[in-house]
Order: sequence, then C-alpha cells, then structure tokens
Amino acid sequence: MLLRLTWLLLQKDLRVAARSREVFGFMLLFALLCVVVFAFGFLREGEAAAAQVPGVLWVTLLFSGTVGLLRLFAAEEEGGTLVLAERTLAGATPLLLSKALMQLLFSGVTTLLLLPVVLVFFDASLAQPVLVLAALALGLVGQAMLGALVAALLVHVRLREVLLPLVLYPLLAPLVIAGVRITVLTQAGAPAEALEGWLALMLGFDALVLVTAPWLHARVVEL
Amino acid sequence: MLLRLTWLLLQKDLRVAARSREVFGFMLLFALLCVVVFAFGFLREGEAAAAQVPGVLWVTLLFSGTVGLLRLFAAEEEGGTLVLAERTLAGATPLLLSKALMQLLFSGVTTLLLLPVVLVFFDASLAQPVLVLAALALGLVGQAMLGALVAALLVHVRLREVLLPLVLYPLLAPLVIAGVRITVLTQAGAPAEALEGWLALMLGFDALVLVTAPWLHARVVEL
Amino acid sequence: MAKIASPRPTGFLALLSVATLLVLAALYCVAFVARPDVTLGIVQKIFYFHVSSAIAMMLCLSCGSMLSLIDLFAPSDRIDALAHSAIETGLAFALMVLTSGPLWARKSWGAWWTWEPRLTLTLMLLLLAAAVLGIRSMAADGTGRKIAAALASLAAPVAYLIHVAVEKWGGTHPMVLKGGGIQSPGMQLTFRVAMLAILLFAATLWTLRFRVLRLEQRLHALRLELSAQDVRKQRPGAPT
Amino acid sequence: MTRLLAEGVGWAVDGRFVLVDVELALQPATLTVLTGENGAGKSSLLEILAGTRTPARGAVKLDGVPLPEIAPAHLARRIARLDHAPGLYLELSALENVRLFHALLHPGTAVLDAAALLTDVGLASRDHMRPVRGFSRGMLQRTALARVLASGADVWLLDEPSTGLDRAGCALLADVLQRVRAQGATILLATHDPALLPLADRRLHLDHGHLQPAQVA
Amino acid sequence: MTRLLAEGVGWAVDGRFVLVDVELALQPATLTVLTGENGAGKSSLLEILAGTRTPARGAVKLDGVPLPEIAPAHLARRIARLDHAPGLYLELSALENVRLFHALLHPGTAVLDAAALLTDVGLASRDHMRPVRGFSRGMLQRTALARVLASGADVWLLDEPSTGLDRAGCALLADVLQRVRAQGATILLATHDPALLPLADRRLHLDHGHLQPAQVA
Ligand code: HEM
Ligand SMILES: Nc1ncnc2c1ncn2[C@@H]1O[C@H](COP(=O)(O)OP(=O)(O)OP(=O)(O)O)[C@@H](O)[C@H]1O
Ligand SMILES: Nc1ncnc2c1ncn2[C@@H]1O[C@H](COP(=O)(O)OP(=O)(O)OP(=O)(O)O)[C@@H](O)[C@H]1O
Ligand SMILES: [Mg+2]
Ligand SMILES: [Mg+2]
Repeated sequence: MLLRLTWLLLQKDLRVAARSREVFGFMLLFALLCVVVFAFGFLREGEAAAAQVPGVLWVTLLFSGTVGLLRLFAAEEEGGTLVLAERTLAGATPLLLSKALMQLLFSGVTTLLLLPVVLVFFDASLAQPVLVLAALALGLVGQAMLGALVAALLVHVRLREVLLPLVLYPLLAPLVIAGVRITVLTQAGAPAEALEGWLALMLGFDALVLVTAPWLHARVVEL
Repeated sequence: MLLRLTWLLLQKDLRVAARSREVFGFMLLFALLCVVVFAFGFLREGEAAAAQVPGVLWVTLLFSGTVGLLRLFAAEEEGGTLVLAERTLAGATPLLLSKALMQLLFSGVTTLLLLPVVLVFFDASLAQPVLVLAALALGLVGQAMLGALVAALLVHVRLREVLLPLVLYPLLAPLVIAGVRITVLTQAGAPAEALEGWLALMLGFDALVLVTAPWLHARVVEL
Repeated sequence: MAKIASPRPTGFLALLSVATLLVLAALYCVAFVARPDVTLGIVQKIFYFHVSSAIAMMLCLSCGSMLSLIDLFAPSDRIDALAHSAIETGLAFALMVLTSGPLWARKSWGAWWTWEPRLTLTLMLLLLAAAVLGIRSMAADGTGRKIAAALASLAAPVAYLIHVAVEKWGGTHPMVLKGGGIQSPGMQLTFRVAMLAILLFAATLWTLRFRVLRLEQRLHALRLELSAQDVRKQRPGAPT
Repeated sequence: MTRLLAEGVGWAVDGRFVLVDVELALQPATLTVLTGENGAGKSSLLEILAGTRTPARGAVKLDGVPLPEIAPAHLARRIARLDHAPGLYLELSALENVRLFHALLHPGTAVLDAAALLTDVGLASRDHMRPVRGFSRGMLQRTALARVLASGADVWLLDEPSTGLDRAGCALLADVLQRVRAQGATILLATHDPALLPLADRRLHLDHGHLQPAQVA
Repeated sequence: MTRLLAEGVGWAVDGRFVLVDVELALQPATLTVLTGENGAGKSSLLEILAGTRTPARGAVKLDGVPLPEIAPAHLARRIARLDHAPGLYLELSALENVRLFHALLHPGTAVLDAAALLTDVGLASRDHMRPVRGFSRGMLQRTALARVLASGADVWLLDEPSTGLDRAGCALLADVLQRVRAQGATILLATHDPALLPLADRRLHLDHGHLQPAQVA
C-alpha cells in the first residue's frame, strides 16, 4: 500500500517534471557552473588540479542538490495540493518518500554525468572507483531523505530559500566530511581498511535518517 | 521624479523586509555557512589558509548574493503587484533601481560583516584594505544591478531558481575574475599600479551594466 | 495572409554544394598538403579545424547578440529567426571547439583540460548560449523571445570583457595568429582553405536553421488562420 | 445521529478571538448553508471542521470521535474540502488530476470513470487532456469540483463553491450537491451567492463568532 | 467620442484562437457588463484591453491612440485593473498599500485620504493598519477596490469584481461604480453575478470570440 501510493506520487512528479521538460538539463548545467566557479575561485597556478577534486565534487553536489530541493514541492504549492497529497490512505509518508526518490533520481543522474566531467577537467582519476561510488551513493541517499524532510517541513515557511540551506548544511556535515575524506584517502592510495570507519559513519547516518525522517514528518504534518 | 519613485519603492521594500524581519540575519548566516563549507571542502592540511581568502570571499559573495536575488521579487509575485509596480509614472525603471539598491544594501551589509570573520578564520590580513574594499564595492554594485535585471526578467519564467545562477554567473565572470585577481595581487604585495588595469575593468563593467540594464529592462517589460 | 508556397531554395543549394566541396578540399589539404608537425605529430592537424571552428563560433555568437539587440529595438519575426539560428549555430561550433580542444590538449599539454582562462571563457560562452536558448523555449510565447533577446544582447559586451580579463591573466593557450603566424607555406595554404570551408559550413548551417525557423513561423501562421476560421464557424448565426 | 459536531469551538488570531463558543451539529443527508459578513470567520470555521486547522478551544467530532484521534488517512476519505485554491497539479491535465486524487484515497479499487465525472461538471472533452495551468477561473473551479466528487467523501465542506462559475456551472453545482445529499452526504457550504440559498435544508448565519439561524431574506 | 476601442482583436493560445475579430467601442460615463460562458475569453479580453497582454491580431486604442504607442506610465494612470490576484503587498497594511499605489501614480500631489477610501469600501478601521496577509477573501477584495479607486483612472476594467463580497460589499461596489461612472469613467466589467447586471448601461455577451448584445434574462 505504502509502496503503491509512493509509486503513484512519484509517477506524478515524473510526469510534472517531464512537462516542464528542461529540469534535468538545467540542474546539470548548474552543477557544471559550480565546478567552473570553484575552479576559478580555488585553483591557483602551479598546483595540481587533481588535489581539488574531492572538494569540488562534494561541494558541487551539496549546492546543486539544494537547487533541486528548493523546487521539490513547487508543484504542490502552486496548486494548493499539499494538504491533499499529505492525506493519502497511507498517511503522509508516501509523499515524503516520493519526494526523496525524486531528489535521489535527479542528484543521481547529475552525479553520474558530472563525475566524468570533473575527472576530465581536473585531470584526475579514481584510484578505487567502487569505494568512491559507494560513498557518493550513501551521500546522495542521505541528502535526498534529509533534504526532502527539511523541504517538507519548510514548505509553508517564508524565506525557505534561505532557511533550507541554513538548516540542511549543518545537518549534512557528517556526510560531506566523510565523503570528502574518503575521496581524499582513495586518491592518496590509502588501503580500503582506512576507509571502513568513514563508510560505516555514512551508513549509520543514512540508517538513522531513513528510519527517523518519515516518523518525524508524520508527527509534524499530521497535526 | 525617478528618484522619488525609486525611494518610494525602496521604502516599501525595506518595510516589507522589516516585517518579515529575519532576512538580514539569514543572509549573513548563509554567507557564513558558505565559508564553513568551503573551508571544509577546499582547505587541506599543511597549507596556508590565507591563500584561500580571495576565492572564499568572492565565491561566497557570489553565492549568497544569488540567494538574495531569488527573493528579490517575492513580495511582488505573492500579491500579484508586479504589473502595478512596473507601471509607475516614471515607467519600470524605479522598480529595477529600487530592487538593485535593496540587493546592494543586503550584500553590502553582508560583506562588511563577513570580511572580518573571514580574515580571522583564515588568519589573514588585508595588505591594501582600501583597494580591496574598492574592488568589493565595484563587484557588489555590478552584481546588484545585473542581478536585479536578470531577476526581473526571469520573474515569470518557471525554474528561475536554476536559470538565474545559470545566466548570472557567466555574466558576472569578469567581475569575479578581476575581484579575485585584485585580492590575490594585494596579498602578494603587488604595487598599486599592477591593479589599475583590473580596477578599470571592473569600472568599465559597472558602467556598461548601469547604463544598459534599465534600458533593456524597460524594453522587455514595457511591452 | 502568409505566403504558402516556399520558394525553391536555389541559393541555399548552391551554398550547400560550395561548402561541401570546400570541406572536402580542406580535408584533402589537411591530409596531404600540410606535413605533420615535427613535435606534435599527427594531432597537430586538429589545429586547422579547431581554430576555424573557434572563429566561426565567435562570429555566430556575436552576430546572434547583435541581431538580438536589433530585435529588441525593432521587433520582427525575420530578425528574430536570424538571431535565434545564429545562436544555435554558435552553440554547435562551441561544442566543436570544446571537443577538438581537449583532444589536442591531451596530446600537447598532457591533460584533457586545464583551468586556463581561454578555455574557461569558451565554457562560459557555451553555458550562456545554452541558457539563452533554454529560456527562449521555456517562457510563455512572446516574453521568452524578449527575455532571451535582452540577455543575448548583454552577452556580447560581457564576453568581450571576459576576453580582456583573460588576456590580462595570461595562460598557456597559444596565440599563433597574433604572434609569428604560420611559417610553412603548405600549412598556410591548408589553414586558409580549412578556414574558408568551416566558415562556409557555418553559413550553411545558419541558413538552414534560419529557413527551418521561418518555415515554422509560417506554419504557425497558417495553423492560426485555420483555427480562426474554425472559431468563426462556431459562432451563433454562422452558416453551418 | 449527528455526523459532524463542533463543541465550544474557539479560534483566535493575534490574541483576538474570531470564533467563540461555536456549537454546530450537522446531520447526514442535509445541506447547510453558512452565511456571514466578510471576515466573520466562515473560512476559518470550515478549516477547523475539516481538521486542517487546530481550534484554540473546543473540539470537533466526526461520528462522535474527536478529529485528532482519527487517522489522517481515514479523515481524508471522509471529509472533502473545496476552498479558494483549486487543489490541482497545474502541470497535469484535468483527467490526470482527478484520477490521481481518486487513486490516492482509493488505491486498488476499480478505475474511476474520470472523463464521465469531468463531463458531469461541464468540462468539454477537448479540455480533459491539456494541463490545467491554462484553464480559466471557472474551468479550474469545475475541475476542483470533479476532484471533490472523485474523493467519495460523505462530509463536504465547501468554501464559496460557486466562485467563478457561470449560470450553467451553478446549475451543475446545485445538481451535484442535491445528488450527493440524496446519497446521504453531509454538506456545509459557506457562500454569499443567493442562487445557492434555495438548496439549503438549514441556513446558519455567523455573526461575531456566534452561529444563529439565518433570517429568510 | 469613443474612449476605448478594440479593432479586430484576436488572441490565440497554443495555435488555437480564443478571440477572433472582436470589435468593441466603449464610451465615457458608461458601464458595460460583459458576460459569457466559462472559458469564453472574458479575462483574456480584459487583459488585452488593459495593454498587459499583446493581441495576436488587431489593435486597441485609447482615445484614438494605439496602446503600444502610449507610455506605460501614462497608461497606468488612465486604465485601472482589478482581477483575480488582489494586487496588494501582503506584508503591508491596507492603508500603506493604498497610499503606495496612489503615490506611484500621482507623486507629489496632495496626500490622499486613504483611510476615508478604505472606510468607503467598508473596511473597519481596526483592519486598516494590519498586514493584509491575514485578510479574508472579501476583505482583500475590498482593499483591492480601494486601490483601484485611489488610482484615479478613468477607464476601469474589472474581472468578476464581486467575488467574495458579501451583500453589503456588493452594494458598496455598486455605489462606487455608479459614482465613478457619474464622474465620467468608462467601466467594463466581466461577471457572472446577476446582482451587477442592473447597473449596466449596456450588456455584451461573448460567444466564441463574438461580442453581441446580451439577451435580457
Ligand atoms: C582544451 C580546450 C580548448 C579550447 C576550449 C580552446 C578554445 C579556443 C578558442 C576559443 C580559440 C579562439 C581564440 C580567439 O580567436 O580569440 C582558440 C584558438 C586557438 N587554439 Fe585553442 N582551445 C583549446 C585547446 C587548444 C590546444 C590544446 C591547443 C594547442 C596546443 C590550441 C591551440 C589553439 C590555437 C593555435 C589557436 C589560434 C589562436 C590564435 O592564433 O589566436 N587550443 N582555441
Ligand atoms: N492567518 C490569519 N492571520 C490573521 N488573521 C486572520 C487569519 N485568518 C483569518 N484571520 C482573520 O479572521 C477573520 C475571519 O477570517 P475568515 O477568512 O474566516 O472570514 P470569512 O468569513 O471567510 O470572510 P469572507 O466572507 O471574506 O471570506 C478575519 O478578520 C481575518 O482577518
Ligand atoms: N495562458 C493560457 N494558456 C492556455 N490557455 C489559456 C491561457 N489563457 C487563457 N487560456 C484559454 O483561453 C480560454 C479563455 O480563457 P479566459 O480566462 O479568458 O476565460 P473567461 O471568459 O475569463 O472564463 P471564466 O468565466 O471561467 O473566468 C480558456 O479556454 C482558457 O483555457
Ligand atoms: Mg472566506
Ligand atoms: Mg475569467
């Protein structure tokens, strides 16, 4: 039931996204732009560009993800359907899940397209691609779920464009720190064991978020 | 007349901002957050933090400025007053000017508060504070005017949260490049003459934008 | 009432054939007339297309920008289609530069990409052109065109300023034409032929897109006229 | 048997009470019309009755159970709302909207004949498939009405439902309301539209937070 | 002398015409009521007449001058619009809103007695000073009406102006309209509300882009 309703809502989101077609493209372009801006701002001559890859990659995902989150509930607000969508037969959870999945889809595709671009641009290569991809996956899942929760809670708050990053970034700090460390360590050729702790941290974070977010959301939203 | 109407609209914006009080605080907090994120992402051990100051400073201003720009026309949209405000007795220009001034005010205050914080965090000092401040002022003026123009043009475009940075960042590239270079050069103790070219570039950019923006805006908006 | 019959595209066909011949000639020259570079070897041959694509890109985008400005001044469907197709063609050549550049860079600089000012400028232009085209297609009918035109007309002067900044900054990207020029006569001939070929190719693309856009505009007008008659028929008192 | 009951409901904004001690009992198969001056608190009362706003005082009960104790999922199936916002996804077509909201409340049941519903509320079939973003005010209102119909709820709380409707639309609305009432629904509608008054089984007038039977005009 | 003139106006969406060959001449000191089915194109026509939407064909002339040739600043002083959006800054109070819009159109003239205007449209003085964000629908509509009054325009284009107004509000609206008409204003209002029909000097019915005198119901 939960899954069926989530799927219904996700389908709806996909359809809306398909109608306002260019979302995907623009999100990717924005991510690219972040890369360019960071390169401008933080690269200095005579320095190996590859060393900046971890920072650029994670910060770009954080920022471009935020752009997606800000639009996540746009369709609900415009038509005044939020209350209706929150009150499905399985409560408000399908809405949260469908939004998190939507965000995950967006950021996942962005990441897959962005990663090779960053590697080419910064003339770097992934020493242990599987580990880095795992870290990225864990990071994106956590960001999607937590981001969807925060976005859902802030829908009716004015100034949420400002508040959302303000609340979200500190909450995501563990993921970003761990992600950057993992990427740095793999680049430095550290053995897989050195990364286990960090991956475990991300895993724990994700587990915590996945379990508590729907519960918190339901408590807040269902009066 | 133009000035009087601009002042009227600016007054209105200030009043709206004062009622939804928190704006100023949040913008500053967001800027601080950017600094922290960048520090996490781009600082590596054993490297002088001060070297990152130019990048951090300018990129932070670019990003936090964008957040302000996204909210710039919020009050107009919500109440459907955009067309009314565009059609003052002096045409649409007072609206654009008041919005640019509003943005300048916000970003100016943010900068003044942010600058000492960044210097302390990164353990840096300004070698030629006057020149850097002049560069910052020129940068913020250009960003405010161009940003207000782009925000005004994109008000009715869906996805403008994504499109605004997409259009704005490339357009602001000369200012950011020049700003970063000036800050780097002063830190490196370059003589004032070395900076003149860059300052002239910024001045030229601002002049171009200040002259053309109102004209372009009027052409687009006044049917 | 819009003209229904499309005039025979004789001019266009002539342009197309000349461009095709020239491209073939250029390919021939690149392959057989110009000798491989002493240090860079065969990759150097990208040069001929890389440089001329870059120039075609600059030309198309600046034309697009200027035409957009004119369209803001004196709106006309013709100018609009001209501007729009120019930006599209510019975008295509920007992609060409951004493909040929890295291929070359890999060989001569040892990296696909560096954060070299000129390369970054090219990337910025690409993003800007894409955004302008996107906005044009996204915003409701008339406004999108105006917004895109305004932004496009800002883009050229700003791109110039970026160019200035980039020159001041300096970098590793070569400046052959402004410097010593090309020495070997074989290379020089090849370069000229390739340049001409690419420019004509750009003109062909531009014309093609322009014609398509014009036809779309005409089709739209015809559809409208049909629909107007439809509405008139449904009126009370209209003959059924 | 009372279906929806408000007991001593009060609601305050900025420390000022808009509604005080509102007592209201709505029976099945009745249509109650709520009138009152602008700013009397009709919309606020409807929101409280629907459970989307928490009253400062008192309680609302559905079939004797206080609203906060009812699962939101269940509540949504029982109580349908129509207010100033259309409650539609603007990017979706009328058909898709109606189908979606039906499916959210009644997953797995037989597919609804959404097209028939839309035709019922007078939406030309040409308009069934295009995004409702381009709809006129009256067309949006009709689509929203179809959405409410699709919910299958048995308590209807409508805020100025005839807004933007033309004469034919009003007649359709009246038809729908009578039909639903005949099927046992409890209907409460707030309106200023005299055309809807004749439908009422009971008329209430809200005056300074006080509900009283309306004088017949 | 014709004040506002539409000549062969056509307007299309997605390649489909909604309005075709609309011919309309409005005189000073007259009140014209425009009716038509939902989706007939009334709101679109009003926007075109106000110059906020460009027609696909034809032209609109104010005192003989095509709208695009009139400076927007001048246009705003001449033509006032009231439509579905209230056209108010939600964070400002009713008083501040009315004063602001008056000042934008008439800078430097004597300060307007905004409070009197608001009282005219029936807004209790208690509500003059609080942000209009908290207003009820009818209160918003009244404030918007006061804004239109403050503009001092002599062409009024109103889209369903009685939306959300209670009976007293409708009467006030009728009063205002009659007063403004007596002062020479040209008024065109689109509505489905039968209460406003008696005000009309002339009634037009929009049907498939065709304007014709309305049958008296
Ligand atoms: C990697 C991406 C590259 C990009 C985006 C790029 C972009 C451009 C652009 C935009 C121009 C036109 C400049 C102007 O006319 O102002 C140009 C010209 C040129 N490029 Fe590249 N380029 C790239 C890589 C390279 C490489 C690796 C080489 C050779 C080592 C190269 C050699 C040249 C030469 C010789 C010219 C002619 C410049 C002149 O003489 O003024 N480019 N390139
Ligand atoms: N969120 C809010 N903030 C501030 N005041 C509010 C809020 N909601 C309602 N009010 C106030 O409560 C009163 C009643 O509002 P409500 O919308 O319920 O009236 P209403 O009877 O529906 O009026 P109308 O006939 O105009 O629709 C009004 O004075 C209004 O200003
Ligand atoms: N921006 C738009 N995009 C798509 N269609 C539109 C748009 N604006 C108007 N239409 C279509 O044009 C027609 C007329 O719309 P309009 O809003 O003018 O009707 P109306 O007469 O005001 O109707 P109502 O009585 O419901 O207010 C409708 O079919 C509507 O769907
Ligand atoms: Mg109400
Ligand atoms: Mg309408």
